[in-house]
Amino acid sequence: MGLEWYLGLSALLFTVGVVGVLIRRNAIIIFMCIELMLNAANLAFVAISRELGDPSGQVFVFFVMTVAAAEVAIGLAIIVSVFKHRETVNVDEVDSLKG
Amino acid sequence: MTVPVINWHMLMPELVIVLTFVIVMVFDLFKSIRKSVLAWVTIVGSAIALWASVEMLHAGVIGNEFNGMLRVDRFSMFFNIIFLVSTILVTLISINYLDRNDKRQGEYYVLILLATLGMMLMASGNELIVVFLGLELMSLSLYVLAGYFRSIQVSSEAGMKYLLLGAFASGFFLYGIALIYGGAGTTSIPEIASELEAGGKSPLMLAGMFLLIVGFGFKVALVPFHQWAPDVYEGAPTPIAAFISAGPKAAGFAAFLRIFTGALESLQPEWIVVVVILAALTMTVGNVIATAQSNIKRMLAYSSVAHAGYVLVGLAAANKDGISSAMLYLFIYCVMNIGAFAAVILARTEDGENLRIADYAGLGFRKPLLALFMTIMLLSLAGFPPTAGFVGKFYVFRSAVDAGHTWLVVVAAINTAISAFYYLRVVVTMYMKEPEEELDFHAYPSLLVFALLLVTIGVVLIGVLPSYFLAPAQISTQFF
Amino acid sequence: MSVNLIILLLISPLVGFLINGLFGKWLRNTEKLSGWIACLAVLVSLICSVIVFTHVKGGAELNQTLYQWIAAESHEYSKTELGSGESATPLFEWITGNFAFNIGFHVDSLTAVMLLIITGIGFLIHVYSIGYMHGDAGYTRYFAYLNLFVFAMLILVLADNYLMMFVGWEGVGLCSYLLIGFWYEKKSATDAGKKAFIVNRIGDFGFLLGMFTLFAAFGTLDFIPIFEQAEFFERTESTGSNLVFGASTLAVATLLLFVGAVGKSAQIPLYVWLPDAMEGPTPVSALIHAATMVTAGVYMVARSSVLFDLAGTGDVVAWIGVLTAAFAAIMALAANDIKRVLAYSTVSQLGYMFVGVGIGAYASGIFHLMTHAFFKGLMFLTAGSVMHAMSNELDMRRMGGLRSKLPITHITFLVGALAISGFPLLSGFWSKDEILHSAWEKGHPIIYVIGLVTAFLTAFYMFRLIFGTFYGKSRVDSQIHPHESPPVMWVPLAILAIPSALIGLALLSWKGHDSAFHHFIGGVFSHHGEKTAHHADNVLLFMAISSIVGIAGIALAWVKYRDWTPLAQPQSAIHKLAAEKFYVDEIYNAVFVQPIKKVSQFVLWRGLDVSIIDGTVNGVAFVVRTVGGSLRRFQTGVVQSYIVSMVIGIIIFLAYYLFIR
Amino acid sequence: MDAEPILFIVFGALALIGAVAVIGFKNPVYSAIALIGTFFAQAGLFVLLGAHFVAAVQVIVYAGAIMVLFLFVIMLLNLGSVRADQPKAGIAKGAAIVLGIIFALEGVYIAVNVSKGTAVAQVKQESTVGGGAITEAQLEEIGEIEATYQLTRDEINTEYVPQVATADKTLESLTAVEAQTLIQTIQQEMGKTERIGTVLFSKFLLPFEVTSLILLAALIGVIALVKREEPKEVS
Repeated sequence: MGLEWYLGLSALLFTVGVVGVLIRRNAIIIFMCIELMLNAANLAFVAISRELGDPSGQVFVFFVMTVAAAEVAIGLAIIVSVFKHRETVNVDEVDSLKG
Repeated sequence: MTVPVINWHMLMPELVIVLTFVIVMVFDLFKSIRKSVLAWVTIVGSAIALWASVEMLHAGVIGNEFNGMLRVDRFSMFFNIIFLVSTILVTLISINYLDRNDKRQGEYYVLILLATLGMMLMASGNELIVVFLGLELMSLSLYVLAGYFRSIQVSSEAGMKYLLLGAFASGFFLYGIALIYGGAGTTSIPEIASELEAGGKSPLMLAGMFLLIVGFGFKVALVPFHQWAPDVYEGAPTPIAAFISAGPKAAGFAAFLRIFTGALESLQPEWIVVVVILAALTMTVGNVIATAQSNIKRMLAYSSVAHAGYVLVGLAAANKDGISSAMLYLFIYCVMNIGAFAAVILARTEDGENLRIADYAGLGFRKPLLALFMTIMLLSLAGFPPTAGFVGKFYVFRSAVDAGHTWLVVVAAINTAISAFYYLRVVVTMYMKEPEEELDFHAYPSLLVFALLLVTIGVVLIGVLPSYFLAPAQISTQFF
Repeated sequence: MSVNLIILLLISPLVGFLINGLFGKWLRNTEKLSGWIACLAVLVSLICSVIVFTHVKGGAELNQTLYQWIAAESHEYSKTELGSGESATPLFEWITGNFAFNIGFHVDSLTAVMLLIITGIGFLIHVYSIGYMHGDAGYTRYFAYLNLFVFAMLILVLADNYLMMFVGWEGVGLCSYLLIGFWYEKKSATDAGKKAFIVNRIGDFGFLLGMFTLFAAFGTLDFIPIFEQAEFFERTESTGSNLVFGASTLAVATLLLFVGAVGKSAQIPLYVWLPDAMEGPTPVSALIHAATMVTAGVYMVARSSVLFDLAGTGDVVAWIGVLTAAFAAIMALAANDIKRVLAYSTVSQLGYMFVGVGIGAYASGIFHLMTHAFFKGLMFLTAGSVMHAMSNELDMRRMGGLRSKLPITHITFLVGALAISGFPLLSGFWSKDEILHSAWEKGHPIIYVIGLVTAFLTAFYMFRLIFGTFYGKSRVDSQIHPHESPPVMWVPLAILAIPSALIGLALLSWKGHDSAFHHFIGGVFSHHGEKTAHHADNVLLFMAISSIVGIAGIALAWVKYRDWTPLAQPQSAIHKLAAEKFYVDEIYNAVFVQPIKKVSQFVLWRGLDVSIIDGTVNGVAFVVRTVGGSLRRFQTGVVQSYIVSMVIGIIIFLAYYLFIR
Repeated sequence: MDAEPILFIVFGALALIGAVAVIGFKNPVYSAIALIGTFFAQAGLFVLLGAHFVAAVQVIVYAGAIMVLFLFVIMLLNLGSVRADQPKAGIAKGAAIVLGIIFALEGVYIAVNVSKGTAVAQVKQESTVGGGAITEAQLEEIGEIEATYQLTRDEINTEYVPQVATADKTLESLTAVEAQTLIQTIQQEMGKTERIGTVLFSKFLLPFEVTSLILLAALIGVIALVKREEPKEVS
């Protein structure tokens, strides 16, 4: 299987993530979709890493996962604090800052 | 390859910051220690790191630490100075702000220090993944800081918006790194450069390069990736809005410069096109929307969007002159923008923050010192001589003209005129309008006045002695 | 004369300003202290000025560049590390080739005289203010502004180039504006501040354009190179290769600069702000709006004497001056508010000064500037003393007979009034007579006549003021108990009275205009040969005419106002005449003052500034704001709409890179 | 070896279906579970790519930790119900999908053109070598591998050379083809935990330390955001 296939799959997964961010209103699901995007990038890293015979790509994935974990922790904490104010996690309703 | 030998002295600024936040965390555990001590520890630590950076800039230290992951040179030291000056000023203006709002403080300062560390890593990262991690370290700390006042509804909202949009942009940035990794076979900046010299441009590289622009463009708020900025600045605690407008913007440009003039130099004709378009868009959209704002924080947010556009004008020149003038501009911008936000904090009434521009009516006579500070900052932002803002714009525009981007400078000049309109509107409001109602302005907290005084002196000093500040920027571009 | 002396002279008020401005919070409880700090700061400057004066008298001049804004050579880094062939480029190279803005001092006898006036009178007024402002809530703020003003004024006169002069020019304007609106609780005060600000902006705009013109013609803004080049081109009748230079260029430049002077020195048609400026504290009126700042325009014209001479625009200056002098004197006849009378009188006397510098008698103009600074400063301070005694009453119709209650104030005021009226041997007599005499000699008989009439009017309205205030029956409200001011106020009055009376005598020799003062200052203007000896034979005749006119004015005032009862209906013939005279004044007021006020307010300010300039600016601004307002709608506050625009941007640029490249 | 295309299609399809399901399900709990499915499928792809360690971490960190956090928060906020969680309707949704399709086309275009003048293509070119003895370039590459994985020449000779050559050959006496196979073999091994660990703690020591700071920042950030208010603030 050539790199093209893996990269193509990665691009598709990334796109699904982007579309998800665009069409879902639930902040938590938007967040999941962002995780999907990061994962698509991970897939690209690992595929390229194998193609190049270079281990750094796999190490990057490790770092990205750490970052993702940290991001999720903070993101969910912020979403919880928004929920405390508004009883909703619907991003359409969180729009008092605008203009 | 063995475990790298670490030259500790090359990492002085970073290590001092690490030590400082450890001390802050430990001090925070003791209830008996007054909370303002934490701020002072932060300031002293940052000041020591600043001193170390200045010394290293002066000495011209050069090193590739951690197997070439970290590049220590004058360039990174110059940006370290910008970050640390911003950190010190922001901490100074935070002390009273936090006391008034009665918030937990230990975490606040630790997060500011961590964000600073992230910025420093972005400026010295010699490997895309280090830049990415630095960016994430900075961003994560800032997401929390933006939403720090969780009891205030807009603060949480600002945190959430910043986080969702920031994480989204990070996804693109990461994908860009992956593509470059595939295109060049490495993520080390010098190695990418040599790979690119050998190989041609590929769709992979071009796309990867653009996605990096997206990542940085988000952090520095370029149009069309800027829309988070006004909302976040308005909702975030004011000192944090100042911080977000200063340090991260400089850090984004630092990494952008290192990567695009280091690794992607041979693609210069390709990226300059986009830089020029983004510069024109960013300046115009930022300034035009700023004219329609009635909230001063939002106005400053749009103005800071526009200022990123001016920096891009310098980058578009993409030579030594252009880059050094853009670096000087960033320094100037950080100082004066923090000053402007500090003046906003100072203009508070007993009821709370005073963010409507209309509320500034009559300040010129009622609060002459505050009005004077605000006026100087706004004039500097608008680029009037003899302030720093003028000098910065002048160098940037000149280098762009020299590099042949005449029409871009024409756009920039028109934008400067537009910006003068909305900055001066505030000045006119302060000095020429009668207040609609009597507002009970808060007494001046001396620390805030002190910070503003520092900034004012700095703004005037740079305006009067620009070459002393340009020279370090010029020698810091030597690695290109 | 070392530069350090000048720097000390300049910095001292700035330090005073910083101390009072920054630590005012802590000084507030010990208000005396902040006042004395301010006085001390100016005293240091005064001492330095005296030293400078003695040096200059000994023949020293100084023209030293302290610092180039962007020097052609950069600093330590560039020398040591940029290597050969690379250096930091000067800031303005881009514009013209090699321009560097200098911060430098130019000290000659003209500067020395101005320094003495500013710091000497400034110091006395600072001391006076300690008493006058006692107990005011904004005490430290007041002294901070006052010191800042002195600093800015010193920059203005020490500058060796137009740009630095402009910085001082704007600085004094700012302080004036802040001090006029000092009591910001009073709406009239803030209104007056705004009026001063706006009217001055028109003038400053002219100054700025004048500077640009000079820069375009000469490629520099430094005095000496400009003057030398201008003379050189005049002499050789050549035009520089790349210079936009010709007689008309200089005319345009000088007239534009003069517009600036018209604004700052309150000449027709931009004088309207000065009478209103009396809303500020009285010592401010004395210092800024009589003795120093308003004379900046005269100083500027004198400083640029080379240019005005070469361009031949002096006549315009002289005519504006004499018209203003006459016009303001007529208005002073009708005013009843002491400070307003003095304000119109200031405008009128500034007109004399412009006559002097306009006809080319620069030394005489500056001489009058100096004598006027003393006696007008004195009179404002005495007016302040009267106000102090009368619980801020200013209307002379409600005064009268104060002579016995305020003896010192009365005597000092009388000295000032006699001086300004041209009473023989007092200072005003000499300086005014010199100007008039020169006007006649240089071939401006009409100006001479108008000037003479104005001198008569001056003596008349001044003694109307004296008689109305200090003589006759007391018309004072029974609630008010006038009392003499404390020593901290009357001592400066007494000190000021001495030079007001005698300075002319001290500086003049009996051989006509070739006086000590002219010797001292003449060198600055020697380029056009003012040194040519005056004909001494007519001097006594002219002096006699001036004396007669002045004394006649006083006499007429004595006849009409010696026993003034303005509140009663006029009964006798003389009273009727007085009333009729009043009536004429009212007509004059209606025919000239109001229309000119209207001209300045509606045509110049509303018409030109508001409708044309503002109209254009507002039109553009309106479009920009509308566009901005509609772009704001894209900022919906919903995260996803932001993401949509990001994604669209990404898609477009990616497509550009992938498919178009 | 030939199982790879089939497995790729299976795992790839699973991952895609899972991803689409994440944005398709109205109930966030279902979405979360679909996301776990995607992560598992991706772990399978990682195994297929020889990245065993990464695959394991993917399952443990993502599917195990991160998703549990998601589910926990969904339950905590009681968002399990369908309320207000419908995707956007109508134009917004259509526009988003159009944008998505264009973006996907661009992504696929990049993927298809992956071999145009890139480093990846260069690696492929280098790997097609003819007969003859081991080349200088290959020796250099093996030198790099030694440095990266901290292997000694002896280890290579005893552990890996027998896998690619029949006789008692040493590295220097390999043919070019054998050397190429040797390089590939060693690189196949690199996905193993030991190898990753070596690289992580030597070359990537700094990023590793930085990740610890990132986790610290997250820790402190979360504490700052959710710590109980000080008593005086409650009033």
